[in-house]
Amino acid sequence: MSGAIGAVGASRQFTKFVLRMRETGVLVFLAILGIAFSLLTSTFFTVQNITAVASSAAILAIAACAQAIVLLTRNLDVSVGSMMGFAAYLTADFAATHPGISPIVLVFIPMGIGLVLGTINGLLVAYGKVQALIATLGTMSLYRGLIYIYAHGQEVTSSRLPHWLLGFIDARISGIPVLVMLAVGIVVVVSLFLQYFPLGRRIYAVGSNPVASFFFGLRSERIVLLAYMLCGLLCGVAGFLYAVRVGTVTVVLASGWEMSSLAAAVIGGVSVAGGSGTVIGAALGAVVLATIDNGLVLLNVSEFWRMFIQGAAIVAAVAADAMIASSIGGAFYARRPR
Amino acid sequence: EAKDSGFKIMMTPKWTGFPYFELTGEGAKAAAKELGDELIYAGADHAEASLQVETLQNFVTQKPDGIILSAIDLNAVAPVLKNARKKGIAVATYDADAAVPARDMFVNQLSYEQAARVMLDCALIDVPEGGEIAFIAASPTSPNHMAHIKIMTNLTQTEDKYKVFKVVDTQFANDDDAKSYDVAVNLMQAHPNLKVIISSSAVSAPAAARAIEASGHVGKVYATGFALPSAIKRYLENGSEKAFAFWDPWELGYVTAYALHEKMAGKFQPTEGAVLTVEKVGTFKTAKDGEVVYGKPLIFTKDTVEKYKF
Amino acid sequence: MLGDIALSPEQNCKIPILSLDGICKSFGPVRALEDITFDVFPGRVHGLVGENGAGKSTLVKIITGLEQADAGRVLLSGEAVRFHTPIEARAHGIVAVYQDPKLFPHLSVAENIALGAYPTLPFGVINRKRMYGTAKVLLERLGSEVDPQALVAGLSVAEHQFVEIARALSSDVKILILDEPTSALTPAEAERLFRVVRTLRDHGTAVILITHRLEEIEAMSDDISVIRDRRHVATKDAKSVDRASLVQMMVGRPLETLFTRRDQPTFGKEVLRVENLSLTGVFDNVSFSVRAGEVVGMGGLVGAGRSEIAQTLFGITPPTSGRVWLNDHEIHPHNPRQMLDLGLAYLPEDRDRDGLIMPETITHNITLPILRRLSHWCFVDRSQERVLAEDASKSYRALTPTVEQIVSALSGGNRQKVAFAKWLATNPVTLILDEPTHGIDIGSKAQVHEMVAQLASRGLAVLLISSDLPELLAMSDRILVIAEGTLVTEFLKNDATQEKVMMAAAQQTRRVRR
Amino acid sequence: MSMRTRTAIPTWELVLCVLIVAAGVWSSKLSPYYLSIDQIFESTRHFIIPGLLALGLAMVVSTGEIDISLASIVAVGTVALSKLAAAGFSIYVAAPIVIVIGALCGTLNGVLVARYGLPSLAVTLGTMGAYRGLAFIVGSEVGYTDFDDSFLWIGSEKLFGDIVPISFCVFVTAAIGVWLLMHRTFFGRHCFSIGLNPDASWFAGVEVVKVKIRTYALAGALAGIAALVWVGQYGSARGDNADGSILFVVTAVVLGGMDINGGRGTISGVVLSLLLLGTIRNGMGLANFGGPTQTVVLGVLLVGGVLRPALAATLARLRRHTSDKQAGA
Ligand SMILES: Nc1ncnc2c1ncn2[C@@H]1O[C@H](COP(=O)(O)OP(=O)(O)OP(=O)(O)O)[C@@H](O)[C@H]1O
Ligand SMILES: Nc1ncnc2c1ncn2[C@@H]1O[C@H](COP(=O)(O)OP(=O)(O)OP(=O)(O)O)[C@@H](O)[C@H]1O
Ligand SMILES: [Mg+2]
Ligand SMILES: [Mg+2]
Repeated sequence: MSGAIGAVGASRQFTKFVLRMRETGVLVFLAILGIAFSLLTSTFFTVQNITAVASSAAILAIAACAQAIVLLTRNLDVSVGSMMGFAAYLTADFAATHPGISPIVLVFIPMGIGLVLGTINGLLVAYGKVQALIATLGTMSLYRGLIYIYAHGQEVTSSRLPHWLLGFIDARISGIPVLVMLAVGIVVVVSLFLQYFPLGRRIYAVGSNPVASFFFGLRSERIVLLAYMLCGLLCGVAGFLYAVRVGTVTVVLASGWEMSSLAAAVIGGVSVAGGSGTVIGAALGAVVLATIDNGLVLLNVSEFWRMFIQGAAIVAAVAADAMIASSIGGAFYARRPR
Repeated sequence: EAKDSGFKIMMTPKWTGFPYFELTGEGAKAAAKELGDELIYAGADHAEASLQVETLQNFVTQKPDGIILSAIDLNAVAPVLKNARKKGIAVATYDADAAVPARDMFVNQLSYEQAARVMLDCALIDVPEGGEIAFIAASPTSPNHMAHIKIMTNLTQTEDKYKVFKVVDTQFANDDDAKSYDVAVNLMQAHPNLKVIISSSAVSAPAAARAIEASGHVGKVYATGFALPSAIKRYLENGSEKAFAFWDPWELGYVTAYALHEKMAGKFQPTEGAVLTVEKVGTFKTAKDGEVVYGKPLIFTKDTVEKYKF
Repeated sequence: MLGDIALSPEQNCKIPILSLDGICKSFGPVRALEDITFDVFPGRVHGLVGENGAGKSTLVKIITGLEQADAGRVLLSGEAVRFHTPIEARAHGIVAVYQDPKLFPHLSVAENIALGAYPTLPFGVINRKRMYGTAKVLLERLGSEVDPQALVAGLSVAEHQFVEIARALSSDVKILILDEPTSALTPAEAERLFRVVRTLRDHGTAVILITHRLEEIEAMSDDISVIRDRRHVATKDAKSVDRASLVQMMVGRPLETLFTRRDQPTFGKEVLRVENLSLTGVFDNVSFSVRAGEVVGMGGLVGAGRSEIAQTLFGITPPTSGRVWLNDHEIHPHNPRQMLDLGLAYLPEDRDRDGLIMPETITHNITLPILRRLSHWCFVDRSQERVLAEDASKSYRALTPTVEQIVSALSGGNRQKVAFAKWLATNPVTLILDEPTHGIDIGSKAQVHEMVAQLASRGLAVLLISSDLPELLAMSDRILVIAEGTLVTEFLKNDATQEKVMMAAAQQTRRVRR
Repeated sequence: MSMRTRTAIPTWELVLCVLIVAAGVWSSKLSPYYLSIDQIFESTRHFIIPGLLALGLAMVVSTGEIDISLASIVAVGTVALSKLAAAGFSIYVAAPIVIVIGALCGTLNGVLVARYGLPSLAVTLGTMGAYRGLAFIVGSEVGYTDFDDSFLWIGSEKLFGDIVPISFCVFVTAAIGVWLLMHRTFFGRHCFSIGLNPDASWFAGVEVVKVKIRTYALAGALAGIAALVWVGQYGSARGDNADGSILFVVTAVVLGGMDINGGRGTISGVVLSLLLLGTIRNGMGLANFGGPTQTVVLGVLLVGGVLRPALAATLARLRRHTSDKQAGA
């Protein structure tokens, strides 16, 4: 018996190694992309370009991080883009009509709005027992429709936004854009929360095995609600940053981001089946997408190929993730019908 | 045919909720009001060809006298419009045309060539010495953007005035601001000597201007093309950009509704060479295929931008 | 085997720590429990027995707050309590290990154990070092060498069980409830577990032990409560009951002797022949044959690889090498459909997961494997389907009002009968039964045995996998013993004894683990 | 007494029927143009393409999977048709080829999902982009519009005294076919049993992988048919065809009572939900409601529709209450 257990112990070591690979996998992919683009173009591997890629990825990284939190609980949020748009438009409109507003107050507006919207999603899913896809599909239309009605055919242009706001986002501290620092900071904080705090671990637990959470007595409703609230909050922040970054805030802001955030999370190794993956991975997934975008423009590849390649990258990422999962598999994976 | 006013006109833009289209709608409504017509403005909230066809079908059911639209997919709307014309409904397109047999007239804000020239002129104001230019279009399937790009490319090769420019790239941003922003950044990375980014999308041009400002390329790269003055005021005022172009969307809508009214009242036939007189605005010639050229480009600079309230 | 019962000090037993007073519970129209009343004392092991579906697990759920009783009270040290989640129960020192291990596969072993009350550093940060340390200590106490940092996803079923038990012991337990904790354990592992249980008991913990293995009840319990037909029958001091009276209380009738095959069987020609069948890392060079009318038993310890052999023959996991003949034709099993068409059926070990579609009706379950045959031009003949299901339901004495009943509403025994009906509807010539009486009450068990005997006398070749040695010995004409993936010996019916089979099964052979 | 047996009357379908009638009444109040056979049939046209996709998606969903790439497959189909038309093939050759191409795209999804066990949402999110990219790459920039009239009749002509669009007949035929397939044949039963428990289905000899791949292939083939209708209706083949319609399709399937986790739901429910959505949108459209209002109504409807389980549970509790009382009396 002990011999067998020894052998199993060795395989555990491997398991742990492979598990760490989940993020390393994305990193390796990123590195391959980077090397390929560096060899193919002279412009890719420059400080300026890398900074540009990082800034492009920053907001998507936050949105992907938001999506990932919900995915971890074995749910899904397709209202991400609408929440971003909602928070962005209202905040921008408010800032435009109240030019004297203090920065501190302003930052809390999108967070508050996101929190409210996320709470509505969470209540529907956790307490209304509505399937996540359906509930958020509904609120996606609802939130977006409400922005349209509120905006009444207007948009908030950059000239109406406070100057300090635009200046703040454009600023760089020792060459690193503030936007990138903010994104990294947010992702790291969320990641620490998920990895090192009991509540964060319970978010994983609920998604890992809902039946077990029930038997264990976890208040999974509360935890799922919390995940949606966090998601909403992060979307509020992401939407706000998006608005300030682009300068012009329209009613369609961030539409389609439900899919981009999902794509980034999936490429980053977050499992849509819940319980597995990290927000760092999701953020890296956003960087992968931004790198592909950037590299293909540098290579002057047609837009169409970009769509195709991104799609293929998602499938490849999912396949790789499944391979890893089955290699750590054991009892939970081996019995899938073939 | 004795009718002279009291027509029912229905109008749909590519999508509602976008200030540009809302302005054309208001212009059209003003014209209708002055002429004693009724104008209904409606449409889906995102640009999807099948939704636009549905809207048009719903229009036809309501038996209006005339329909005004800006087509998302010139061919997709053709069957329903042909059907409408069969029922005696007059059809006018503006901003983006539908297939020729599907409509009576197209009120073109600027002819493709005119548009191309205006944008290049703006680029010349930005960098008189010329250099590399790149384009951002909505998508390869948007006919006007692609035509502008083709003509601009041609002009830079054939006309001395524009020979200072060298076209290096074309990218697509789907009329999406974030995408436009990123594409602009990527273009600047891909072409270190890039001088001007030109876009005929009113979404992309301001986003590109913002990208230039934010990425610290002010003074090195310029964005120009078509944009609403409200969206680019900031950049003109703070000196990071020098010139953009557009036309008066309100007036475009006004002229379109006016032209359609005249057509329905039997006072104007959009045949080649026919002249349309719009009170207070001016006279417009008809080109071939019923194309009424509105053709009043506006160039906004630091000094003129304040004048425009849209 | 599980001898040396250490009696607990008498003085501890005066005041009950937990009293159940008239507990009633129904699930819609299904009555699960009626008027359950008994006391549990500190420092004693309280055995809880009853047939399948008697309501034992439901009772556990009520005590720990997973379900709410419709009527009645739960008294903790004389005070009425009502928990809404197991966490609350745990806070009061009541911890349960539920029937199937329910763990979080993506979390580490230590986290699964610590999830309820993470040790924390300032600011609420998890103290990982302490967490791993505590887990290691707990697991070592159970004699398990599972690495606390390993992910649960990679563990075996037995290891799951140990993690679950370690979790139960991680908090301060006053009342420990074990619902069939040994069903996935080897006797040695079970003994390790029971040693810990005895220590706990000796330190004053009250233990409620639910198991279908009566030997375990006899060896471990100080008190025994019996539930029959969702009612409480009796609570007795363990010393005052013998097995016969216990069984009589459980089934409400005198103990029937275990069914044995009386007729002298005549065997037909060889139906199934297996030569050198191997699946890398699981089993090696297994060869045997089964004749028509013969019941071949397959014994071995849990995890020996018997189910895997059966499933390989059924086409679930194709073998890495070896040859199989069915009715003199060589076949290459790779798909259950193919095997069913060839006349081989397999009653899976995990009835609720693999054997039945729980939210479906009895009819739909029974006809699922033969739908194609019941169809004309792809269209299912629904009247024929109904007739077939009703016939089957009658002949297997599944006591339900209608075949339109949803299977999940049935008791374990009736579910097993539906599963039987389902596989027999395919008209197999060879039938592999994997633990057909696993977790079934004694009444249904006898019926299953009778059915197996009938099938064999009708000329079916039966391969019977069972961990229940008396059953194996009574039912089989020949017994194959599998140990660690190899066929170690074969006994004829008359040569086999429980001891011999056990000895063979416990042999250490070289073992390739995957 | 028949507790926990299958409910004989599909209550959700009844609710949908009531809602459709209500929506019809509402629509006729909203617009005087609504109540006309011609008008109603004409308005069905806009739901044929999402409807065909919804039928396909319903099959996929019954097995517990999802396919969000269907709208992209339509684009692949239209573009393929345009290439075939340009190469001079007749519609009778081109149409089957397009349907096969659709089926092949679906099969690829199916193989990735079923054979390799990848999560369907993520996989089809990927192929959604990839197929659309492919449609653009093949279709090139401008798209194709010079279809011969023989390519257009399926989407433009009408039957029965010039009232019923052919595309509507195509949809009805497809709906009846899919209904029969899912509710009367063993294939459908296999699909639903896989949705409820893939392991037990596999042990019972249901070839899970094959069945799932077939549902994907069929959904793809229906998307191919939708592509034919698209070209017929709009006369245009471009890479962006049917872009953005998948959310509506998912809405229709879900509102029709298909359980997104598989195993439950009916095709008639899906058809009814399409009718309901169609009626509402038609009415609002004729009343010239703004796009945003329509979007909000759709969102509210969906959220309301999905609170259905909670609602149904409440209803069931009430019913049990009354029946208990009766039993007690
Ligand atoms: N959630 C539920 N809904 C409906 N009926 C249920 C539910 N849970 C249990 N039952 C029914 O309650 C009865 C008691 O079940 P329970 O699981 O408590 O029995 P048990 O004694 O633990 O049986 P076993 O020995 O098989 O574990 C059974 O008839 C079962 O079908
Ligand atoms: N899904 C699985 N993943 C990994 N290993 C498994 C899996 N199922 C079984 N095993 C391992 O394969 C070996 C054989 O298991 P199997 O279930 O076939 O044994 P068995 O003799 O039938 O036992 P039982 O009496 O429990 O049915 C064991 O070592 C077990 O741990
Ligand atoms: Mg039980
Ligand atoms: Mg077994």
